[in-house]
Amino acid sequence: MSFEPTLLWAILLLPLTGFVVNGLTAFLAPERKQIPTLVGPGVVAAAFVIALVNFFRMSGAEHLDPVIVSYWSWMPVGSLQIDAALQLDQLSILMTLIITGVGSLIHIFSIGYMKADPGYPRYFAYLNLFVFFMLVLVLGANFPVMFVGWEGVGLCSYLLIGFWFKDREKADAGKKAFIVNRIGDFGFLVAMFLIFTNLGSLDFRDVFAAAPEMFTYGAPVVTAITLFLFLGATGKSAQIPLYVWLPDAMAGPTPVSALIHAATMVTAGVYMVARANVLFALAPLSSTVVAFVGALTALFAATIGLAQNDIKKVLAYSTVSQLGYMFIGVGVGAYAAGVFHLMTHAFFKALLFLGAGAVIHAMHEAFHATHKDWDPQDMRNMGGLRRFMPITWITMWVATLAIAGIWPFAGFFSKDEIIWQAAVHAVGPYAGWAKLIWFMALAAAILTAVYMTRLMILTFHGENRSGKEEAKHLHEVPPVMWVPLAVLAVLSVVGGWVNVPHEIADLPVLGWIPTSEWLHHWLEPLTHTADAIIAGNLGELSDTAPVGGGAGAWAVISFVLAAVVIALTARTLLGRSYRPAHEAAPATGFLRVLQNKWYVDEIYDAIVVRPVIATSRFLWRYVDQLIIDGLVNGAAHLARGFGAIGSRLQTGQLNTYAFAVIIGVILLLGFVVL
Amino acid sequence: MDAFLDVIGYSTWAVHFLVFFPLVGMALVLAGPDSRAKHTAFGVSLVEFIVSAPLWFAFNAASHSFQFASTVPWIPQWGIYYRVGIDGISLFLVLLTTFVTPLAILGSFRYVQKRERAFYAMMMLLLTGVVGVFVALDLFLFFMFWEIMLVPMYFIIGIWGGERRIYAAIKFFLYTALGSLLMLVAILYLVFKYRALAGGLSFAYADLLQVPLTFREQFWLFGAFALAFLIKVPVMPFHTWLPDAHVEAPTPGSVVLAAILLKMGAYGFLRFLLPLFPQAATHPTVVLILLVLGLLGITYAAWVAAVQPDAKKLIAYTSVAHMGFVVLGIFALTLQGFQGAMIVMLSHGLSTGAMFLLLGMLYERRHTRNIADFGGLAAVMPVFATLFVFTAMASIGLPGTSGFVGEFLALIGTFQTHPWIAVLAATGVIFAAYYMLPMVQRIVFNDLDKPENRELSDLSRREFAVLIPLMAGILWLGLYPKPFLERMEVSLVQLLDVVERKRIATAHPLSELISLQPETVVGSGD
Amino acid sequence: MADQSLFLAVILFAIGTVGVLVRRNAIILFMCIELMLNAVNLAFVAFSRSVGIEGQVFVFFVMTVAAAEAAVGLAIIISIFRHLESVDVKDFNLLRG
Amino acid sequence: MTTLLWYIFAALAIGGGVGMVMGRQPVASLLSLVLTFFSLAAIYILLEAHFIAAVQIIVYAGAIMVLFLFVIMLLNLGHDYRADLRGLAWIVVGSVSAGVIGYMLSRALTTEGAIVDQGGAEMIDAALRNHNAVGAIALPMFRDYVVPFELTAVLLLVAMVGAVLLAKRRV
Repeated sequence: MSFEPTLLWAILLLPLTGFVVNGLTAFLAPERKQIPTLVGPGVVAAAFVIALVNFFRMSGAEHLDPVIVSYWSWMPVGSLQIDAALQLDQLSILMTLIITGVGSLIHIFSIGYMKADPGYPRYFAYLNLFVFFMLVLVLGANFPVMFVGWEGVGLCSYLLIGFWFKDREKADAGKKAFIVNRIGDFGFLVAMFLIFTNLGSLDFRDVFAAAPEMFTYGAPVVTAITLFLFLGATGKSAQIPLYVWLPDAMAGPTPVSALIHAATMVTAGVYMVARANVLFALAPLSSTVVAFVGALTALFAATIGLAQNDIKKVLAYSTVSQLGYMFIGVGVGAYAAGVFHLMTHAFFKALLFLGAGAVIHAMHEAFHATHKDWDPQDMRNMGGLRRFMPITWITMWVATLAIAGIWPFAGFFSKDEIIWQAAVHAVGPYAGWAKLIWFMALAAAILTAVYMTRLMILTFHGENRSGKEEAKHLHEVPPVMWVPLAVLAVLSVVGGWVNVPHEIADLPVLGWIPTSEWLHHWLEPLTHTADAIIAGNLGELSDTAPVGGGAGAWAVISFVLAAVVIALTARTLLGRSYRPAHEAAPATGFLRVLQNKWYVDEIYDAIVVRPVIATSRFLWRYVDQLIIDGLVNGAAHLARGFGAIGSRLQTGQLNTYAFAVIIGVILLLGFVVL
Repeated sequence: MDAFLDVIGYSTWAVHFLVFFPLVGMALVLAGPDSRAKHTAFGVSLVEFIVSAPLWFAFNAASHSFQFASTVPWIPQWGIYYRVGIDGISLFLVLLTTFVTPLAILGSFRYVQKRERAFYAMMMLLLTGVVGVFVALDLFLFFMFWEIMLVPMYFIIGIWGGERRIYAAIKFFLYTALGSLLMLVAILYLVFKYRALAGGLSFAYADLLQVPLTFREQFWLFGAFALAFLIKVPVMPFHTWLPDAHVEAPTPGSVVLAAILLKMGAYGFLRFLLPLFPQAATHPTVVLILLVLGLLGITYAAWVAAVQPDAKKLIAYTSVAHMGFVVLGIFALTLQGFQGAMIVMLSHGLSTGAMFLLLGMLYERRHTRNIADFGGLAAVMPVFATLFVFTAMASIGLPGTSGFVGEFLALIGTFQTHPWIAVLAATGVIFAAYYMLPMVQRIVFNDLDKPENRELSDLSRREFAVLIPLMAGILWLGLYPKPFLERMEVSLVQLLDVVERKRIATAHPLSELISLQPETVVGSGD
Repeated sequence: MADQSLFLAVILFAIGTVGVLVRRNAIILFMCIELMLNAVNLAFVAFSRSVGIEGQVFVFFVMTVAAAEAAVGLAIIISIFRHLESVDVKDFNLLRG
Repeated sequence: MTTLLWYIFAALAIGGGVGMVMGRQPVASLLSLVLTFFSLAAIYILLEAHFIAAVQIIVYAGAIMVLFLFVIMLLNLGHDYRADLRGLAWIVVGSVSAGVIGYMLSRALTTEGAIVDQGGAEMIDAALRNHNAVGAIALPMFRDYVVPFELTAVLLLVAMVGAVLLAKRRV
């Protein structure tokens, strides 16, 4: 049964219209804030409604093939035929729902968060443009169209990180994000070249259909393709070694961090790997690299998150860490699990960021009212906020429990599935690596619980450290901001229920949630080729963890572990007393290394940035100006030198000239006579 | 539209009009007063554009032969005829020329303050020279236009330029003249070779294509032509005239130089080098050398650009990088590569032209080109900042803009024949961000900390009107390049075919070039 | 006699050459040139003894040219003298590179 | 007799030439040169070129030399005792070059077949007999060489105008 998508073009065109309208408002009537207030969230919400209609119609359809709608021929050159085409299928509609759904909530939150900002229309223009490009990314029917969105969201990210461009550091952060992302884009480009040269097409449908026939399992070409694709993913999704831009990207407005740097854009890499699952399934080495890098990033970022004092930085590293989980999922071949965590993470991490935004908003207003120049983002200046901001407090705890993996919150199901999938895929040639990945994922899960609890305790519990006068100005955020928080909190709970594995459903108590592996089945049409490849080549999957124990047992173990860690951390930290940032003693020892993020930025600066700039200067000063221009000018000087020597012959003395004439005469005569 | 064009006999006079109308315009400019010169020049160039626009419709995309062609005897005793015509390769270069020139003139209304009549007369002469180069089908005619265009450019840089204008003008002139001299020698060699075979002199492109050449002859003639074009493009070790010329030239000069003049070198590759000397041009070693030069242009120029303190110089170096993609695309010798090279040329014409116009507008306000003198302009000049960022993004090849389409096609074309070079060249996308973004940041972002910048006015209506067509062109080319691609396709396929047919299947090792073995005569395929 | 005249012409020509090379006074240089011209005239006349009257006709033309040259040359010397107060060619160095 | 006369005049001509080159004062050089010219005129007569001899005396020894003399006097160069000879090196170089030229010319003239007697002497004798001294030269000049003759007239006119213009004090 064929399926006609409803107003597919409108999903894209609505945010674009919003961008145009808000952009024009920014230039022509920046003081008319009601236009962006209505248009900005409005278009995204409308797009969400259309996506929802499509989603329900798709749910009703049977045997759903991907629907490809081609609008115009974009780059038709000989055998290379690239259309401006969109592809609606189970994965893209899911992503569209997340983007427009979470996007609408964040747009609504922004109305309150940004209301005092002079760049209000511009902000919504950028945000709408971002949603547009993000939708292009997930709806594109071929790699180049996806790349349009891929780079487009990078552009919006650049503009939004540097939204307050007057601050040099913020502008720098935007630039850093763009350049680091471009390194990843380079990988994406090369992967496209390889795909086209080997498969003769860049359309998803053709490529994924042809790949299993063209490539043998583990062929070098497909390994190269997937490794280059993954290089692209490490850039966009902030994995080692290209994660460094994401923490800096927190310079942007907090809702931007929620939308772009937590819920949507940074998950594009995961989406891409999931989309290209056939290719990754064919390349076991690449898949292992993906999973291992994910695990390493998850663990590494979690350690940094332990020691950060800036509330947004903690969340940034938490995002990096959670993205690592998603890559573990898609890396070990559990594509649905990766996408599942992508979805739940979008809910609870958006919630955490928006909550942090609410806190910062409140702190900022309080400090602003008393003209105190303290940092409103530093958790050491907060404390005890639960009395002032109860809704924010509760919703953020929901998100914290979700991310830490407490049953029945969303994160429990998605994270547990990823860890478990890493365990069962520990077979085949890279089994040892998979086991290591499993351990690392478990360790990172514990660290997640620790740093998230620390964040909550420092922010909301204990004594208030912002100062007596300031405390009077602290209050809960307006409804336009807390309503999105509440909605996201609900989603953070029930979001995980769409994909409860049957192992858990079989458990007592934990298994009462009356749903099934819906997401798994939903994505099945897209992943079954990859699943078949993996099943055909990897052989029987393991049914126990590397140290023994089945799925159900480990679900209980991880739940209990997370709960115990949260309780212990809370007890330990609640017993301590903290001092505001300016009075706090500088960190020492290992804590200092963590606080300075393992000095990675400094190392990159020393081994990449500085040498590149030094080489550039060298090339300019020495190669260009000294050697090449030296040769050019040298040639000119040489000609001038010859001229100078020649002009010496011009003595101006008649006799000399006469002598020259006579020499000539003698020579001529000599020819005649002799 | 077609019927109307038929009625007015458009195809019979269009090319002649395009070549000679600017000369009429030059006379008009010189005849009028100084104060009206710019308006006259703008009017003339606008008429030129309006007349050229129907080429787009009248051009038959299905034919690879030269259209709108005609031949008039000029010096028939020496086989020199006024032969002109347009095919898919030259069509868009002519249109680009006529499109950019009025904008460049409109953008210079306030920039040029002295000897306006002379300046605009030079612009008109330049227009004739450039259009002539693109439509000439007689090598003598081509060479004449090639040299004619040097003269006005020399004066434009040398009279209306910046502080080191004399140095820059002479450097520009000598570099280019050096290259073209060798080309003249090569043209004459071809002509006399033709006479030895056919009995009469002829400079006609079509005739000279038939001259059979041995591989060694091809090699040397290729070298002579290639040097002229490599300097013009310019490619890495021959590029140093460009930054100086760009920096010193007045805005319209820079715009025309970047948008149009650089294309003449690449046009020469496609029009002359490949079909005339296919064996040399497709020799693996030669191709490799040229690809490496293109690659060097992309990476090296990007690195050097990144540390320039002078904004115009930075953009000049980015031109070298962009043109590196053109060389890469051409010598990939694939259809995608050719198409990519052509699109990069058009895209570079629009985006770099716009960039120079924008920097010129800044210069008019602040009389400095130093990046360090700006900062935070987005706060006082939001329209300028928006257009500036947009242009910068087009320049670094953001998908959706013209730059991406061109670079993508050029690289994918190259990848099919020389994957490693394409991969290395693809790092250009990183370096593009590395040179462009810091400049954007230091000009339009950061704090508005220089008191001189606080009072800057945003773009005037005239300036806005200059830039908008360029922006529209960038988007059009980026989103819907199909009309361009399909008009070029047949000609480029034909070119590829000719090259393919004329080259000998066996590859010659470089050592054979200088050995004295008996030479094999390469017969002309048709 | 005509043959000896040729040798006389050669000798006179050589003397003129020496003069042009070693003297610095512009007027005497001119005189030396006149002497060389006369040597050539003599040669022409001597040749006319073997080839006919045309040799003498040519001498007539040479004389006219010599007269014209002398007139213009002396005018130039006068003009230079006005500038430099000298007829010494050592002082005529405007052409020095 | 004529041979003896020829040698005498030849000696005088060479002596005058040497005297001109060696003379310290311009006027002395000039007078030496006049001596040479007169001797040459005599030699012309001996060679039966009577008309040329007359013109030599009238134009050269008369008009041109007087012009030189006027200039010397006009510029008041009479008491210029500044040595105007070049250095020894120049004298040696000059003499050697002149010697080489002289040697080569003589060698050219003595080469076998360099001078072919076409009966010029007889023709001149006949012409002199039939048309007298002036007529003998006037016939070819105004019949065969009339265009060059007219051109010389133009040349002289131009030279005259040029000389006047150059020597004029202020233009």
